Amino acid sequence: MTLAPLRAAARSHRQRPVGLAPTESPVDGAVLVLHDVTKAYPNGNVALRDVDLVVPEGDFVFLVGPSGAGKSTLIKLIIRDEIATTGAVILDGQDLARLARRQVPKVRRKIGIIFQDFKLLPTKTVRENVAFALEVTGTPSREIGPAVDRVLALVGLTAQARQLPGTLSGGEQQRTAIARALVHDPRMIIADEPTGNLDPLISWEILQLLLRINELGVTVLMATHNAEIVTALRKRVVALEDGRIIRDEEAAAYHRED
Amino acid sequence: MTLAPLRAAARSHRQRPVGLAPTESPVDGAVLVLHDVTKAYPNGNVALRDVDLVVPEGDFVFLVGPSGAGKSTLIKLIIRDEIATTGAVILDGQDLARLARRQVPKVRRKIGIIFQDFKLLPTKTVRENVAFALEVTGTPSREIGPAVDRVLALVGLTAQARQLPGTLSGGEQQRTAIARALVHDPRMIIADEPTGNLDPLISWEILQLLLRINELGVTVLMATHNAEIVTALRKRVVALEDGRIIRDEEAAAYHRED
Amino acid sequence: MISFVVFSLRRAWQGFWRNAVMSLAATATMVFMLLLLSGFFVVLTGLNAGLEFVEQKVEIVADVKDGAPTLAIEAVQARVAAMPEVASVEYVNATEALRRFQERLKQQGREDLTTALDKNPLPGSLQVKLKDPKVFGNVVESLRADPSIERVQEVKNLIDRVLTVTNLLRTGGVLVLALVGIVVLFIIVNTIRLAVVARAEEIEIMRLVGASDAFIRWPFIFEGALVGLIGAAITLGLLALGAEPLGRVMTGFFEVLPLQLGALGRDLTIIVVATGVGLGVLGSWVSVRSYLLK
Amino acid sequence: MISFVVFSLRRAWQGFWRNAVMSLAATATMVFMLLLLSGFFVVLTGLNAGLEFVEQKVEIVADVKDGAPTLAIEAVQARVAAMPEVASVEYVNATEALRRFQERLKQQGREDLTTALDKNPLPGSLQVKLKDPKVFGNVVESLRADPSIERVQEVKNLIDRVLTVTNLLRTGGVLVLALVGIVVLFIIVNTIRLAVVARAEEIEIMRLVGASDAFIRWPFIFEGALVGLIGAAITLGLLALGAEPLGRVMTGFFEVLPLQLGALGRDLTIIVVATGVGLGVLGSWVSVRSYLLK
Ligand SMILES: Nc1ncnc2c1ncn2[C@@H]1O[C@H](COP(=O)(O)OP(=O)(O)OP(=O)(O)O)[C@@H](O)[C@H]1O
Ligand SMILES: Nc1ncnc2c1ncn2[C@@H]1O[C@H](COP(=O)(O)OP(=O)(O)OP(=O)(O)O)[C@@H](O)[C@H]1O
Ligand SMILES: [Mg+2]
Ligand SMILES: [Mg+2]
Repeated sequence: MTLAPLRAAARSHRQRPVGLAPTESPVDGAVLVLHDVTKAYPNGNVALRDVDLVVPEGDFVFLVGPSGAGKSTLIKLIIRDEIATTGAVILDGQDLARLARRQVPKVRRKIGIIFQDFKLLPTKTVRENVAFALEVTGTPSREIGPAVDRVLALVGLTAQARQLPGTLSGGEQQRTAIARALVHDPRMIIADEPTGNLDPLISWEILQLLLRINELGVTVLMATHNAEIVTALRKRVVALEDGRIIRDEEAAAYHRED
Repeated sequence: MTLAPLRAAARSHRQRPVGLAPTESPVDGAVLVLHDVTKAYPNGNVALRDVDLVVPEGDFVFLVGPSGAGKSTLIKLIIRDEIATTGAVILDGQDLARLARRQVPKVRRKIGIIFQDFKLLPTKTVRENVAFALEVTGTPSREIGPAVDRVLALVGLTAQARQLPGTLSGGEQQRTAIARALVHDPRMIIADEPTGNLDPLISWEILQLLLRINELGVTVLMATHNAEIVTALRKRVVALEDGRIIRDEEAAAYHRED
Repeated sequence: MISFVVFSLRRAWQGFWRNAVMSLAATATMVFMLLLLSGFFVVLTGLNAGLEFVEQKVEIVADVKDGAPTLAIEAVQARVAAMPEVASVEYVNATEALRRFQERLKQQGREDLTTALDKNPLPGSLQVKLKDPKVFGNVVESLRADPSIERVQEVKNLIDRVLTVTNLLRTGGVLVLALVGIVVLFIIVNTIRLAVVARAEEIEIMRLVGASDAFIRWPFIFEGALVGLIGAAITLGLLALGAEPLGRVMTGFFEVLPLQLGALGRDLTIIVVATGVGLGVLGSWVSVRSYLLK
Repeated sequence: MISFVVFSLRRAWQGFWRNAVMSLAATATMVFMLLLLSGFFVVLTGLNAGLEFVEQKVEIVADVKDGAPTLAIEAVQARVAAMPEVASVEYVNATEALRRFQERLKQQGREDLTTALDKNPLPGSLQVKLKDPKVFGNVVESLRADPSIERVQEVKNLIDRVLTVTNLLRTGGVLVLALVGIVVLFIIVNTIRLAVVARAEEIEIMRLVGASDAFIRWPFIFEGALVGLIGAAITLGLLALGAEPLGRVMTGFFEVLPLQLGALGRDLTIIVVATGVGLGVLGSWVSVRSYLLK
């Protein structure tokens, strides 16, 4: 793996004791760097505390932790749905906290987002749902058709392209959502419990797909409760608890193994 | 177990070949009887076909099956959110298909319903959310306080009674929902993937709670994808696939074991 | 039953204030609409009063022959007064006619030319008021046939013309009022629906825990009524504030009209409150209905 | 850029028809409101024209002394006409005055008493029209000081009174129009918000996939403009249908008013279209704004 040195660097960064002065240069080759991030919601809930995280290009990261640990909050910071109270969230070299509002859409196109509840438009076909992501970002229409076909082939939905989401299985709906997330060639896929609504078989199917996408060079960050999958895949695991990162290991399991 | 004979009767009923004339008398002691139920949605999707199911009083049933198998549809028929296209859905002796619309609320009070997404009112405290279920069904206000306290103690939320759902963990929110489902002493608890949003630890916690409630005599029917839990608990498992019941076994696992 | 009403009222009150922005928006719409309605109602009432006034002025004027004997005139008067279509008959003799003419000129601030006259050029006349300005019967013919009557002024055409206009104006007014009413209904329903949509989740939970339709519906209906009531109260307050200065200006010019402001005020209060509450209730009913039908 | 406009227009069109019920409701509200606005505008224009007509009628009348020499009268006339406040001065001699009086009587269908006169009781007079009925300068004083003038009619008070009323009515009219405008704005915004709320999911997805604000906003704005445009078209159609029969009835009674129906029609078209589209766009803007701010 050519990514190994980068990842080692990333890890050494992660193991830096909390509270040091902020590093001036973002870690080279990292798609995502969180530095000393704290997030307090307006009502006073502190969802994240002093979070440091470096995700190198091409990494596959499971984000685990009990309910309320702050996984979804972390993801919202990365997609700039929320803004960190303190600290820096640097995506592809840009600090999301200092980003002008009108720059946000451009940054969002660098990531693909997948949710537990698919978020498909029920009145559009699979094809239209995927094309929608390109249309609304101003892609010239002649480029849309080929891009959509390519990504539908990738997720294996070419045959279902003309069906409405309501006529699809949960797995097929999630694959549609993944196709939509992939269609403008993101550098990173962010998934918040993508298998939460799916049965074990289909969950595995979705994971296989995400792994294949990762092999194509796309970084994947996935929050999940699915212990079986996390433990079986032996990927990098970042565990949150009470808003803090309590564990960050390569080739790890869902639960701490000591 | 005093329920064994009933359950045996139920099973023999289930094994009756499909297509016989409907039994005139509902199975004695059964809270829920589905007889030859078919459900076709207006758009033509057939979600359930020839489903026969008897759930005796006090039973604990896992409803499993791949995505799109019809689990949620079955649950919607039982809570009379949808009406069976053909066949009878008999809850506590009443055929839901032949129920007048104005009788529906009364039948709903015999069951407690739990969903994956909790469905709590964010502006009400835990206590108010639970009390709400009694208020809107016309319970005299002097009875509401004691009933709510009793059920909050049962689910272990007495300390959090004055908190808003937003300040609770997912497990606590789901326990609030369970408290609400229990508060008017239902004969049966219906849960559609109650642990879908929860991490494994909290999922187990919720299952423990449902088992305890079941031991108090309340029938529980739970749709789930959580193979680990289903297999570990060795309860009755009803497996759906493509709208048909393909397996109905006591003390079974998530997957078929032959 | 009582506890149900108390519960519904309490929830209506909570509901109103929980989503205060939406409720106040609905109330403001209600106020605007009720003001509009009131304006139309006042104008229509004024118009109507004006029209009735005009209609009352319409009468048949029969000039009496110069030198006709008083007895003969009185006989005609009595005969016509007895006719079923006639409300009253007044005899205005020549002197009185001149005096009235002079007075009218003075009132209008015009040159009084009659002072230059050496003899009274006006004839005496019988002024006939009809019970219903539309029903003439054969009053005109009967007068014309009398030997002591010089001529009967051709008022029928004038009356017809006036009546056509007044009826047209009246019908138009009612039509406009009805149209405004429909608009108001439509808009209030939409506004309240907006408020109900915002609480769809709550309604869904109520249905799931087995609340009966009444428990779901009535809090919203009371809430709609509350919007209507508050809207009506504000509207009446604004009208009361505006009525005094406006009335002062108006009376100077329209005192000729027999408008009873007291009765108008009472009618208006009833109409505003009834419309406000009615629309609020109807709006809620329609809005909640779609949720209950599911 | 072009493809952006095409995309937005296409989506606006789809959006309008996808949620046809909501869109048609918004359009219907728009039509009602524009009709209301048009009605107010027409009434206000008519009122204004009427008021101007009344104001124009206001003039200063100076009775000339009996037997004043024509030369002296012409001198006064020229002097007054030269004053900056004065628009025109007309000399009406005694004969002409009587003729006009008789004509007026005849027009009003009243008894002509002047035939019974042996000599003309009316004086000649200078009729002064002011440029601005509010600005008298010292026209009245100047006339009064002239030896050939018998007396100047005290029209100042009357003028003041008329002007007070006309100004009041005008201000009131504009106020009502403004009020109706606000109501219309408020209601249209609410109606369109209802339509936008129904598409909240779509907006959320657009934001998540990285659509820029413009791509989210403009389809809705075009959709609002579409609602406004269709509403305006329907309104103008209804007005055109209604104008003919209504106009026929009206002209009979108001032909005295110098209303130019052509100009009114043009102004009305502009106002209806501009208001409709403006409100639609504004309504969409405001409704989408809250989603984009998140
Ligand atoms: N919008 C919000 N306002 C206030 N507090 C919030 C908000 N969203 C989340 N929180 C709080 O922040 C904490 C972290 O929540 P978050 O949703 O990130 O947890 P999570 O790890 O995703 O949990 P789950 O596994 O249940 O999805 C919780 O205590 C939660 O109550
Ligand atoms: N409202 C609806 N209209 C039309 N078809 C529907 C509707 N709801 C469900 N279906 C279809 O009915 C079938 C069964 O759906 P259902 O939601 O019951 O499955 P499920 O077993 O609950 O799946 P999951 O595990 O994904 O929740 C599916 O094919 C689905 O597409
Ligand atoms: Mg989460
Ligand atoms: Mg389901």
